[in-house]
Formats: sequence, C-alpha cells, structure tokens
Amino acid sequence: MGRSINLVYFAWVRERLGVEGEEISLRQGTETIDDVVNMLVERGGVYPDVLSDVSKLRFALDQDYATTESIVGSATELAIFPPVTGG
Amino acid sequence: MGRSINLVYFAWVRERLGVEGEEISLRQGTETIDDVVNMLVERGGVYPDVLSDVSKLRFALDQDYATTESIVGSATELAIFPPVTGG
Amino acid sequence: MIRIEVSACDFDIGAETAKVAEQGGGAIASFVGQVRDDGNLDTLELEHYPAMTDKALRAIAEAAQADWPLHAITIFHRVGKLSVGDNIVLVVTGSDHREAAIESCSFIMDRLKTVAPFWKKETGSDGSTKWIEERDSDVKASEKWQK
Amino acid sequence: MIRIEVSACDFDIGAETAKVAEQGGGAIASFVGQVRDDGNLDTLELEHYPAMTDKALRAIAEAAQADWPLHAITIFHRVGKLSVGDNIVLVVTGSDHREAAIESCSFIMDRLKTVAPFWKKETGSDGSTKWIEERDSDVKASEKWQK
Repeated sequence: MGRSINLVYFAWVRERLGVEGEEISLRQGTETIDDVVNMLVERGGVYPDVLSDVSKLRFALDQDYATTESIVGSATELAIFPPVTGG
Repeated sequence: MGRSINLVYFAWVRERLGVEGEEISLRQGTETIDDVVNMLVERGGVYPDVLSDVSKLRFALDQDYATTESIVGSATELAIFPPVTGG
Repeated sequence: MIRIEVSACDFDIGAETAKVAEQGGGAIASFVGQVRDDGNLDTLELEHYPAMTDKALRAIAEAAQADWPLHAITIFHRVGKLSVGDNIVLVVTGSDHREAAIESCSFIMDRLKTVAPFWKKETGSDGSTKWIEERDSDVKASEKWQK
Repeated sequence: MIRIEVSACDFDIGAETAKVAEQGGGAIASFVGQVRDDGNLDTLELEHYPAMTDKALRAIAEAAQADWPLHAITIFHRVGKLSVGDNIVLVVTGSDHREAAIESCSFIMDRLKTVAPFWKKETGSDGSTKWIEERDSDVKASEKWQK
C-alpha cells in the first residue's frame, strides 16, 4: 500500500504555489524531506521556482521543526514555509 | 557671620534621632560632611550611636549624593539617611 | 501557570498583567510589540500555522519556566489584519525576582521571533504587498540564549 | 518624553503603557514591582525624600535616554502605606527596538533600587517593625551597568 502525506504551505510558499495544501502519495524510496521536495520539484510548473532553494525554506513534520535530512517516517503532515517573522 | 545648614534625616536615622531635621550653625573650620558629622557626634546623646558608623549612612548635599569627604561649601541642605531600598 | 492565546482580537495589557500578578511573586515584566509606522504602511497581515502555533509558543514558555523561577507566563499573539499602532504581541512573566522576570520575557520574545510560526505581510499605502523577511539581528538575538 | 510620578495613589498599567506607546516605536517594555508576601507581612511603608526623589528618578531616566534610543520613559513610584499585592513601582520604556526597550527598563530598575531615595519599613503580622536593608544583589545589579 502506498504511503501518503499531507503537505501544508504558508506565506509566500502558499501564495506562489497557489494552494494551501495537498495530499501526495510518496513514491517508493522516499525517506527524507529532501526526497519529498525533489519529488515536488520534478513535477515542474511553479514547483521548481518556489522549492528549489531550500535555504529559503523551513520545514515542520507533524508540527515540529525538521531539516531537509529529517526522516519523514510515519509523519502525516509536512509543512513548508519561509523563515518565520512574527512577534 | 556664622554659616548654617539645614539637616534632614530619613528612615531609621530620622526615627532614632527623633527629629525630621534641624538647622545647625557650622563652627569655623567646617569643610567636609565628615566635619559636620563629627560636630553632631560630639553633641552626645543619641548622635554618637546613630552617626558614628558612617559606612551605614549615605549623604546628599542639596539633593545630590555626596561622600564624607565632599566639601559642604555653600550648600543649604545636607541629608543623612541609610542606603536606599525602594523599587 | 502558562497561558497561550492566539487571536484576531486585541489584548488588554492591564488585565493580562493583573492575571500574571495574581499568581504571586511581586516582579512582573512585560513586553508589547505593536505595528510600527515605517512611513509607507497601510496594513499588516499576520498569517500563522494554527496546528503548530500553540505547541510552538507553549514549548518556548516551558523552556523559560525550566531556566528561570517563574510563577506565571502569558504569551498573547494576534493574527489577521492589523493597522499602524495596533498591538501584535504581548509577553508577561511573573517571578519573585526582577532579573528572572525581565530576562525570561526577553528570552521568550527572542525565541518567538525565530521559531513561532507566524508570517507578516505588509500592504503599502500604494497598494503594493511584501512578505517581511527574517532579520539577521533576530536570528542572533535568539542564538545568544543557546547553552 | 520622560514622565516621573511619585504618589500615594495606585497606577494603571494599561493606561501608562498606552501613554508610552503613543509616543511611537512599537516596542514597549514594562516592569511592575509589587509588595511580596513573605508569609509574615502586614504592611509596608514607603518613605522618601520629596525634594530629591523627582530629581533622582529624572537623572536615571535621562541616563537611560542617553544610552538607548527611546521614545518615552515613565517611572511611577508609590509612597505611603501598602499591603501585600499592592503595586510599588512601574517602569515603562518605548523604543523602535525590543532590546533597547527591555534593557533600558532593566537598567532603570537596577539604578532605581540603589540611588532613588526611598526606604521601606515592614510591619509584621505580630506588629513588629523593621527597616529593609540594602541587598548586595541589588548593588551588584546596579554596578554591572557602569561603563
């Protein structure tokens, strides 16, 4: 059975991708957040533009900060957003 | 013409001396706060008890902090009080 | 006592400070951040990640509680559309000691700026929009608390 | 704008913070000191040196203004008889920068504790009275700001 994950986007990532989130099926061999980002970039369209430079992005797996090397494992939600600017 | 100065006391200095303040004539040769304190101590009564240990006292000349070596000069008010404890 | 609130509504500084003071201690520090007029700002929009925000703010408060002797912590952050002069964020800390109250308040603000999932978008008086970028000074301020 | 007030009356933290915020900046820090319950306290009496108090508090505020970019400073100190939980002192600072607001607020409190001419006298629940003594930690906190 294929694994899937909910992606959620915020701020300019959301605006530029044009969606608040989406559920995607993870292809076999997907281990890290980097693998997920690469899958998205390979889709083409606006994805490469928005997601290629991961230094400008921050990630959270099930609402905890994660890095591109973090293992997705059985997480159900991956959030992709720019550095935070609250306060 | 003899010089005089207003002395004002606060906190336990005031309580133990039993007065809020007094005007005193400065004898000739009075230069520093130390000289004024010595004059008071020589009066006897409660003065030696309250004023002998100047390390426990603070002084202000015309509402500015001063030390026992400060020159009284033409100041009109000398305040004698314990270290402050506001805030 | 930790109180976290994320709301489109405004906060009442006096009331929030009183709630912290009720928990005892006698030393209450607070910080309020407001929308600053940079001469060209119409509105500021605060977006956040609802599922994560409370958790992230609570983790900051718990880290403060672990490092300083605090009786109470309140973190109130607004979201949605704000105008110049509007309140954005309130942090209140209560302790027996003023250093603990003030330092922990500073710590919470510094951490909040770099880890709480909020994003600010400015709309200028000419209608142009811009997402605020992370500031190096905020990153440095947050890093200085790392042990 | 520097506002100094010494009064037997209470202060309103929300109103005082709002007054500072009106002077602009967007970063407002405040500290409130209250009468702390040490388990045996009935009343606290605050004595001061009226002719010197305003001058001393103003000098502290001016020193803060010289060292940090501040739009406004309020120092409110109460005098007279106070009970457990009553407000004693309020310091509010407003700046463009949160570090400036928080640090200057901390500086003002530390200096106030060691140079403003106030004295506290405690009356215990058994009727005994005691003048509070200067604390080494307050002296050290104040000295750390010396350049």
